[in-house]
Parts: sequence; structure tokens; C-alpha cells
Amino acid sequence: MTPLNLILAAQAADPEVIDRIPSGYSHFVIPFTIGMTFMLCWIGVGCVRLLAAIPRADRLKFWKSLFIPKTVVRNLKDLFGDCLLHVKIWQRKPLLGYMHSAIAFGWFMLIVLGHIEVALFVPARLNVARGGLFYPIFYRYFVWMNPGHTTLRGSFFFFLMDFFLLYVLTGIAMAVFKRFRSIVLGMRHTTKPSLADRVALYSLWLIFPLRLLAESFTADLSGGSFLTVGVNHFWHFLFGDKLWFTPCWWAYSICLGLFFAAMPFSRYMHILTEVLWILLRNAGIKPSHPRKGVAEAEIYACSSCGLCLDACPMNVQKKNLKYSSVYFIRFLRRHNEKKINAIADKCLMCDKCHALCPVCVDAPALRRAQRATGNNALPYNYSYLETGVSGADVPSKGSERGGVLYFAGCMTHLTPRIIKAVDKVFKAAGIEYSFADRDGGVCCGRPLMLAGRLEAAAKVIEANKKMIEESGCETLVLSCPICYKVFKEEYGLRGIKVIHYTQFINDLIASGKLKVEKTGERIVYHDPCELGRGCGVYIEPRAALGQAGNLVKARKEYDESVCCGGSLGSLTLDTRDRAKIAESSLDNLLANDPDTIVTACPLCLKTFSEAVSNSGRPPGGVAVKDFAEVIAG
Amino acid sequence: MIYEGKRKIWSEYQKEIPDDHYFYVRSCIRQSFFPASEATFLRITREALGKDIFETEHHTTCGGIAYHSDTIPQETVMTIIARQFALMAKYGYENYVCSCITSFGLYCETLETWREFPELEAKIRDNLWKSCKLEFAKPKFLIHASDLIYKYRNNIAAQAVRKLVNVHTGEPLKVVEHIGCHYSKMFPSKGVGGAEYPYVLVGMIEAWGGEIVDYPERRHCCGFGFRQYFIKGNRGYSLSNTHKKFESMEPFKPDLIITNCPGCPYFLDRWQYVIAESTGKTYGQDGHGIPALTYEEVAGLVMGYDPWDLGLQTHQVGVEPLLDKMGVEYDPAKKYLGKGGKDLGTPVACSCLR
Amino acid sequence: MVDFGFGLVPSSRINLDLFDKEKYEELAAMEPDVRVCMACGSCTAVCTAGRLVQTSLREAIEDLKNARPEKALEMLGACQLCGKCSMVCPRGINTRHLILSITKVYSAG
Amino acid sequence: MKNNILIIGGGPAGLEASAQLQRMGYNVILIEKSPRLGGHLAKWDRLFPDGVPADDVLGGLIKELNGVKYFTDTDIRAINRLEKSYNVRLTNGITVLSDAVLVASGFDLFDAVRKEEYGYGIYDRVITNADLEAWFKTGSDKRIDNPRKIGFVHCVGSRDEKSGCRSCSKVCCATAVKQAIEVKQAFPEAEVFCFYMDLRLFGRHYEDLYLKAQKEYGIRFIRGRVAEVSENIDGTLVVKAEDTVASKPLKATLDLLVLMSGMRPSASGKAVGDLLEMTVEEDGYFAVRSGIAAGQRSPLPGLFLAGAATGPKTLPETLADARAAAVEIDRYLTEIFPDARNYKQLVRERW
Repeated sequence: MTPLNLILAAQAADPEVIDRIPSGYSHFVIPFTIGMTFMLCWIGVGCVRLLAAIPRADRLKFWKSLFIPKTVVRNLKDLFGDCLLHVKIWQRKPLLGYMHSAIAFGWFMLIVLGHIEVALFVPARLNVARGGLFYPIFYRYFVWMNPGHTTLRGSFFFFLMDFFLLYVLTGIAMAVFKRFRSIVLGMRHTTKPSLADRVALYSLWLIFPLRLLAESFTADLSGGSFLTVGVNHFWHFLFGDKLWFTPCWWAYSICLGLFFAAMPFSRYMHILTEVLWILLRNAGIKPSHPRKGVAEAEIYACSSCGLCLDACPMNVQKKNLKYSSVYFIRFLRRHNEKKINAIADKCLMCDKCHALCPVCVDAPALRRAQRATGNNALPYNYSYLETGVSGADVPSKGSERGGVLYFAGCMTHLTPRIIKAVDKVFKAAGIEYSFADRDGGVCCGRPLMLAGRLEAAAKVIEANKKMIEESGCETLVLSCPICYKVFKEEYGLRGIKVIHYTQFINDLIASGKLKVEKTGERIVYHDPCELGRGCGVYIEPRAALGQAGNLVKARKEYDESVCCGGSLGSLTLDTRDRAKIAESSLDNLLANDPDTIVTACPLCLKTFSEAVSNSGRPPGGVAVKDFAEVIAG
Repeated sequence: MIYEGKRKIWSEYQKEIPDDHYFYVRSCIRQSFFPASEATFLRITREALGKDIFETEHHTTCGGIAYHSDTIPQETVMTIIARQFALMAKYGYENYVCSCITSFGLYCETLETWREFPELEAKIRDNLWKSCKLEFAKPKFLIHASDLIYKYRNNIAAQAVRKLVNVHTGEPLKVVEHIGCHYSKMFPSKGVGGAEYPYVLVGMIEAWGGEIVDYPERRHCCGFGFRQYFIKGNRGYSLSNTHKKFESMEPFKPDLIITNCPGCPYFLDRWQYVIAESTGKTYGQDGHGIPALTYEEVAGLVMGYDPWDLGLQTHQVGVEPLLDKMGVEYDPAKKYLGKGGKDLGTPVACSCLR
Repeated sequence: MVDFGFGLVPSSRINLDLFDKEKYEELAAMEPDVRVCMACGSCTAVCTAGRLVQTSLREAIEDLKNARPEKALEMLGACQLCGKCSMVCPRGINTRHLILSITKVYSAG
Repeated sequence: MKNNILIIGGGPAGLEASAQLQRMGYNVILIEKSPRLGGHLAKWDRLFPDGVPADDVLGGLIKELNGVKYFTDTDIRAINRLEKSYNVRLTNGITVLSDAVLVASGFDLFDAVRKEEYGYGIYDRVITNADLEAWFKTGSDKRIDNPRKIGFVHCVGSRDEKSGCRSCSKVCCATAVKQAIEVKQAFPEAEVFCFYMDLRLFGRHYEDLYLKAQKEYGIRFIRGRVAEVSENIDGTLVVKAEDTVASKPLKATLDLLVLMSGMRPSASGKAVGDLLEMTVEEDGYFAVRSGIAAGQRSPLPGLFLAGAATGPKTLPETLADARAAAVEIDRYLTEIFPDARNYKQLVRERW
């Protein structure tokens, strides 16, 4: 035990670390240097190209965002949370989260600490001209620990380095294990790696064991802590004094080189691109093209982790796994137009992959952008809308503000029980309302938007908007989540409160205007995609339903709810495939043996009703009801 | 085309045609458009066949055009027809021969209606008595004038001086036959050969040495269609209808069209002119049209009658190429001379149709 | 040319000989459901746009098969893609994709 | 005592009833006017809806005969009704004293020549369903020469008052769909059109067949009856119909037109019926006793009917009808026939 002041004094006299090789260079660094240089060039050029492809206004917005304090804080939070610690994965799959953060954060710390060591002990080597590119990476090869001069500071770094190396190694071990038994880590499906993926993957697997090998071989010269030194003793025990360490450093360098060279062509590109994507995302820039500009950052930010495979409701059939977002993005990267279109058209737009994505890649939006490239320019003729579309029942007392306007939407007209139930509830609560599309109306425009027909959508939106504004209503109540989403987000109805009937009715109950009788009915609530993930409405319907019956849980709920399969989002999914999805979604809802399935979307209602009657369940089993029906009693 | 199949059908649709003593009624339209055809019919029947055929100036229209244009009711038209039958009875005939297909169809329709609804016949009998103080007897045989020529086609062939053959090549002429719609489409059993493959004109062509052309639109109407022609606003339909027929027969390169209805030769002839002058399209050789003749005219040609006596100059489509093919001698200078050498005047030449 | 005050009238007749098999097969490859329509008319009955303008998917499919693609396109131009027709189709035809595909195939060139 | 039962007609109904009755221990005599057993089934290639070879089905039926006495090329010369039995003289010189007679005289195919506007027997490339079936079997028919466009006309001699055939022949729709698929299999490049008035695909799996025809074979179904056929100069056919769904007249040029001849009452069956003074309904088929529950009993005691003799039937229906007739005959011969004293009363009560 040396007192601290002695150590400090000794260190001042003699350097703790001595450059073992005065040139600071050895041939084995070549593979790493080539790989690293290639990758840096690639990413540099890529960044410039990407930023150049962004519209000017967006680009300005991006630069500015880097100086807005609020955004800066958010950026830092996201960079640490998403890129390094993988908080999002932790939240849903702790084991998987540990694995990812072990590799990402561990490696990050190794790099940072490595550089700090160099900065502390041989600061001159940080200069690129003097090997700054590779020196900190192979620090332990180039230095010699001055025996007897080791300070607590040095030991501290030795310890940290060994600690994080071990941390990474545990992550790697889990990754290798996951490759063979993914389900243990909570993944039913994993992606099929491409060739570059495999090269990078196997290199990555080898990098850290080799590093351990290399550093432990040199630990008696360059120092180390519990891991490297311990292993070093083990080697000496095995092989005696002669440790032939150069090949290990070569192998380590080759693996690193291979990894970085393969990186731009592999899923591991996400490690770097994600940073850019987070910055762009937080700057509020949205992709306008499925491949160029922001989209490029987005698709390269995808780590191909495959979480979206399990998220995708289509995964109920193995043949449809290929339509998952991860493959969509992979084919976007490869410019495989045919497959891009096939996948873009197949998607149900349930948005679950987006909700669960650890890097927030909005693949459904990219798909819509892709659809737009083919569909937006297709001809249409809405001249019939220009003469003005009157809501059949738009208030005679229209000029008075304060009225409630109910817009049922196209699909609700195929499920008249919703209309009837809404009427019953409104009457019970003493709400006087006008029925905008009693005799049918104009489509809300969302289906057109989902199909990528933005220009056409604008036309129907315009027609509806005119009708609604002329009605003089103050509150617009929607029973269809598809309508609700588009009315809320795209219509820009100033001075009019756009509200979903689940929210509206919940308010009526909360304010005592509506009395609901509680029954013993076991109710499971299905979150419609457009209402839940689409608009974030989860609480109100549950609150209201809780007054009417006993809410039971589905296996997956809230933002993990499973699409019913009836979505208008998909353009090409056929009836049989949809029925399969409905069946699995039903299965999810029935986990806790409810009496009634309640939903708040005409499409879900119709889909589940059909699924229940087609599923061969005995009659009188589970009932499928609309939200308003349950409230109406 | 399987000829034997057609023969089988023809053999199933034969009708009884009386030998002699005919009561003849003329056609309103033919008297105006092709008066020489009816004259030729009488000449052949009387002179070449030596039959007794009687006609009276007291007969009137059958009312068919007005009936089919929805301007007079059925009872009126039936009373008109009853009066014709009364005239026949009055002169002691029972074999009714009509020149017009519209009339023929209407007579058939009337007789069939009376057969189904005897009370209607009684009512018409009453009507006729009230209006004209006449009593009628239904004809024993009702035939169309072409039925008569069909019956004696071989007789005519025996007396013929020439055949329907191209004298330059020795090939038979290609002949399109066009049957008036009301001949057998309403009552297939009333026409020789039935409705689908009528034989009445085909029989003549075969007997006189021609070759029949069976083209896809052979069943189609000539385009008259009453209201389609009479109302100018509809006339385009009439024209288009005829146009469709010509387009369909064009690949067969017919030399001649033979018809048995008053309107058909008129529309198949005149619309060729209208098509030519409004679209530039002609259907015969070298800018000529396809001559559309009546069966009497064709019979007259094979019998060696003078083409101008047959009234061939009253056709819009020039018949000269046909006459040349058949080896008929004619004097072009006499084409537009009337009775006693009176000059009838020469029509203005067409710009497209030669 | 002489103007007679009347002339040939365009035919309203369907001519199957004009049917463009290649184009139709291209469509059928894109959306095979076009083949299975049995002309029940459910789609027309529920059509959102059909309330305001003459339009019918059933008729448009017929028009394609009857060699009148221009009529089909004209009719489908009014479609708002709301998807009601896909809900009621007894054969489960993917109507929205069919409409998009028809427009894509037949409006190109 | 073994009763004699005479079965007239060696088609599927006659064969099936013979086999069943033979198995019950009766003495069955089966007569067939043509040189071979099988009726129309013997001329067919494959059967809807599953495409089973007709020969297999027929072979199965014949195999089951198991000792039934049958005479082909044999007709009936005279029939004498005795008090209870029938004394039947056959054209081969044999006389049968039969305690029960089953008429299974089947049907004739409508003579397509009678629909003159379709030009069967006049145009070179117009054939019937039976011709096509023969071609499937033999592969030789010079009218079928790699056609590119093929039309099927449903309801030829069915649902047509003009041809004196008001009723539906029941089997032609499914046959047309089956044949359309087969012809498309033979000529994959061909376009195939089915002109129908109503598609009556009522049986099990028939709708699947229809869907398959549309989906997998791209067969076009046009609602409208072909009303006129004519021949082009090159021998191709021009057919005219109305697409009644589009409400427009329609024209198509085809290389081959197949007429789906319907079922007509059998002419030779009618001759037998005349000898027996059997009642014929307005549609030309034999009358059953009365009402829908009468099954296979004719108005005459001891005389039974099975198969298409009482109206168009599919093959499975015919076979079921034949089995039912066998049961009815057995009931008659065990419960009514042997009671000599009360026979007439029993007939009154229970026939």
C-alpha cells in the first residue's frame, strides 16, 4: 500500500506509461485503418449527399435546431437513451435491452475511455498525423507500463477498461445465443441477415473476444486489470513465458477492419446513421420521398433488429413476414423497386412497427410516401364535388354557434348499429346534434391519403371542410377513428373542436350528463389502430367502459394492440390473409375470457363480428359490440 | 359453310303456292320507285308463264306504313285489308298475290290474329260492312309475288337467253340476296325456306346460274325501318344500318344484290350514294357501287328484256358494269329516254360514286 | 363531300374483337381479383361517390372486359377510395387496389 | 319366390336400380335399345364437378351388376298388362312376365339443328357439348383446329319456349363451366367466353368450379343469350348477343362455338310410354303419381320411374333416384303384390 501522495509524486518524476514502439506504428494496424478510413469516407460523403437532398427550408430548419436549447437537450437525451442505452428496448424486453446496451454503451465507453487514456498518458498520439486514428484503439499494444509507477489513476482506467470489455463480452455472448434461440430474449422472429450483415456480424462477434485475447497477451507489458491480467496469468500458466501476441493483434485489427468495411452495406450502419436520424427527427423534418433526404437517414438508421417482425400483425402467417418493415427498409436500401412496391402496398398501416421501433423509424410513413410515388399522379375527376356538397341534415339553426355535428363516415353507414347507439346515447344525455351525413357524405380523405393519393385527398378534404364550416357547429364528433385522425390532423378546422365519440361520451359521463349503469359484463376493449397508436386515445374509452362493466385485459393492449386485419391501410392483402389476422387479433382479445369485445371503429366492429361468426365458436359465446352500444346499455 | 345442312332446313320450310288465277295487289312504294318492276312481273306472269293474273285499280294501300309508324290503329288497318279481300272475292279470286313485303307481313299478321281471336275478325267484318257495305272472304292462298316467280324459276330458266354468269370469265356472278324483314321473320313457316335461311331468292339465283353470297350481316334490315327513315333526325340510324351491311358483304366482292321488298332495293341503292358522297367509300369495283335490283329486274335480264324497259336507269348505282359482265347489249344513249323517245333529262353526275 | 343533314351514327355495340388482351393480363397480374367479379352490383349500391355522380366499379370492370377502357377510367375518376365496396363484395375483391391498378394500367400510354 | 323385374334403359339409372334390386334378391332383366350399356354417360369424357373420368363411374356401375340379365340392342315390341303383372315381348323374341317394371328411359340431347340461328350443321365451326366431349375422348374433330377464341352458348334447347323446352336442363351450366376449363387447358392461349342467361350452379362444389374458371382460367362469363351466329369469309364465326349486364348489344368473332344442348324427353322412352299408356306432362317428361312426395311411382300400379325419364337430373341425382326406386319396388313387391285377395284395395290405399 503506497500512500496517495507518494504515488502522485512518483508519477511526476517518471511517466507511468512509456511508448513501447517509438514510431507508434506497426503493420497490423493496416486492416483496421483501411476499414475505418473507408467507412469514414463513406459516411462523410453520405452525409453531404443526404443533407443536399433535403429541401432547402428543411435544411435550414435542421441547422437552426442544433442551437435551440430545448432541442439540444432532447437530442442529448435521445442520443444517450436510444443509441447507447437502448431505453426503448429495455422497457419492452429487458434482456434484449441489456444485450443492446452492453454492446453499444460498452463499446462506446471503451472507445471514450481509450481516448481518455491516450489523452492522459500519451497526449501527443491523439494527433492524426501521429497515428491518432488507430493509436487509441490499439493503445495497449503500443505502450509499456512503467513498472512501479502505476498510479491509482492508471489502475482506475485499467479497471474501467476491463469492466466495460467484460460488459461488452456479456452482450456479445447474448447476441450469439440470440442468433440461435431468439425466443429466450423475447423475439419470436428474427431477420434473415444479408451477406454484408453476416460479414459484419461475425466480425463483431470476434472483435471483443480477440481484443480480450490480444490485450491479455500483452497485459504483462501494457498493464491491465482483473480481466486482462487474470487471463494473462492463465496464458502464462498454459504456455509458459513465451506469448506470441502479434497474430492476436493482427486478427483483432482484421476483424475491426472487416467490420467497418462491411458496415455501410450492413445493418450496423445504423450505429452511426441513427445519430443523424435523431437529429433530423428532433428537428421536426418529415420525409417527403420514400428514399431521398431524411428518408435516407431514416432507412439507414434501421438496425434490422427485427422487433417489427413480431410487431407486425401479418406475422400470423409466415409467408407474410417478408412484408415487415425491416425488409421494406432493406429493399429500399437496395433499390429493389418491385419488392418495395409489393411491401408498401401490403402493409395494413397499423403503425405498430413504428410504435415499437427502438429508433422510431416511421416505416408506415415511408410506405405511404412510396405509394404516393406511384399513385399521387393518377388521374381523378372530382368535379362533382365542386358544386358543393351539402350535409343532408346540416343544422337548420346552423348559424347558431355551439351546435354538435356528428359525422358518421362511409364505413359507419355499413354498421348502422353504431349510428343508432350514438343517437340513443346523445338523446339520453340531452345532446341536440345534427347528423352531417345522414344520407351519406363525402369520404374524409384518409383512405386516399393511405393510398398515397395526396392531391386527390386534398380535394375531398376541401369539400368536407366547406360543408362543416358552413354548418356553424362548434363541436364535431366522429365515430370512425379513420375520420377522426384526418379531421384532427389535416382539416385545420379553426374554432371547431374535433373529438372522437369515445372522448365525447366519456366527458358526458364525467360531467354527470350521462348516467351509465354498471353491469357485471366482462368487457375487453380493442384499441383501433387509428385511434390508439394513430391519435393516442387510450384512456377515455376505457374510463367510460369501466363505468359500464368490468374491464378485463387483452394479452396485448394500448400501443401493442393487434390490428383487426380489416384496415383500409393495406391495398393488396386478400380476404383470407385478413381473416387470419382477425383470428389472431381475436385470440389476443379473448385471453382473459371476456363476455364482450368492445371496439370504437366501424371496421374493427365489422371485422370482429365476422371473425367471431366465422371462427366456428359456439353461438352465444363472445359478443362484439360498439363502444356506444355498451354505453347505451 | 355446310350446304347440305341448309338444304335440310330448306326442305322443312316449303309452302304451298297456287298454280294459276291470281289476284294481284301493288305496292305503294314500288309503284313510285321502281314501277317497271311490277310491269315486268305482270309481263312475265302473263306472257312467259301464261297465267291468269288480275288486278284492279280499286285497291288501296294496305295501311302498313302508317301502321308501322304508329299513326293508325290495328283495327283500322285490318279493315283496310278486309276491303282488299272483299275486292278479291268480288272478282272471283281466292289466290291473293301481293307485291309488297310489308303488306305480305301485315296480311299474315292479320290472318293469324283473326285465327287466334275470331271475335276480332267478326268485329272487322262488321266494321267493313258499316264503312263500305262490303263482305270479305279470306284468301285461300296468300303469297308474295316473289313466291310466284320462285315457283316458276325453272320455267323462267328454261326460257332464259342468258345466265347469271360473267361472260368474260365464265364464272357465276356472286349474288347477295336480301329478303324483306316481314317476309318470314315474323312467321317463318309463311316464307319459302323459313326465317334463318330463306330460300325464295336463293332458289332463283341457283336456277338462273348465279352463286349465292352468305355474309355475316345477311339477316340485317335494309335500313328502312319506317320511323328510322321517315324522321330526318333518325335517318343516321337508317344509314348506319345499311352501312353495316355493306361493310360486312364487302370482302365477298358481290356483283349484284337481289331483293324482294319495296324498300330494300331503294335503301341498298340510295344509301350507297349517300355513303359514297359523305364518306368517299364505295363498295363495287373501281369506284362503282353494287347494283341492288329487284327479282323481277333480274328475271327480266335473264329473259333478255331490254334493260331500260326494266327500269334499270332508275337506280342510283349504275348497272352498266353488271350488264357488261352479263353480256347484255344496251344502248347507252337510250338510258334516259322515256316512252316514245321522250328525253327524261340526265341526272347530275356524282362526285364519288361512279 | 356532301352534307345530307344526317350521317353515320357511331355504334354503341360492344365489339369483343377490340379487346386488348395484353393490357388486361397486365392488370390481372397486378390484381387478379378483376377476374372474379360476378357483377352483383353491391359495390355500386354502397358507393360513396355514386350518391353524387354516376359511377360503378361493376360497370367499370365490365367496360374493361368489353373493350371500353376509356369508359372505365372515366367512371373510376370519381372514386374516393373509401373502401365501402371492399366491405360488401361477396367475392372479397380487393376493390381499392383494383381501382388503383386499373387506373395505373389503363391511364398509362 | 323370386319376382321378375323388367328395367327399361341401360343408362346410369337402369344400371344402379338393377344392381340394387339384384342384391335384394330379385330376378332383374335389364334391356337397352343401343348396342352398349351406359347411355349418355358412355359418351362423356369427364364429369363435373371433380373431373372424374366417366368411364370409371360407368365401369363401377357395370361391375356392380353382378349377374343381372341384360339385353342390349333390345327394344320392346309389345306390353300387355295382366291383372297384376306385365307381359312384355321384347324385340329379341323373348317374352318376360314381369311383376314390376322400371322405366329408366333417360333423355335425349336437344337437337341443336333446331336452333337455326346458331347454324349447327351449317357453319363449319359450330359444335355441341356432346361433340366436344367426343373430342375430349378421341381427340379427333376437324372442326376444332387450334381455336384462339371459343364461345359457349348455355341453354340451347333449355328455357326456350320457342323450341318447346320451357324447363332448365340443370346440368348444362356446370357442364359448360367444366368444358370451358378443359378447353382452356387444351388451348391455354385461347380466350373463352360463356354466354349465359342465368348461371345455375346449385350443387356442392359447383360454385368452386365457377370461381376456378374465373380465377385460374380467366374464362369470361357474359350474361346474355347468343341470338345470332353468322360466318365470315374466312370461316370464323360472328356471334351477336346482348351483354345484359352492360345493357349493350355485343359482337364477337370466334373460332369455335360450342352449343350446350339441353335435355329433352327420350324419344324411344316416349314410344315405350305409349305402349304402356303412361301419362306425360306438358314438358314431355313422364308424370309421377302425384305430388313431390310420390317419388318413383308412376300413376300405374307396378310401374316405376327413375332418372331423367321424369325430368332433367344430374348423375348423382339419377343414381339416388334409382336407389330410391329400388326401395319403392321392394316395398311394392313385399307389401302389396303378394296379397292376392286384397291386392286391389291395397293398391288403392297405398299406391
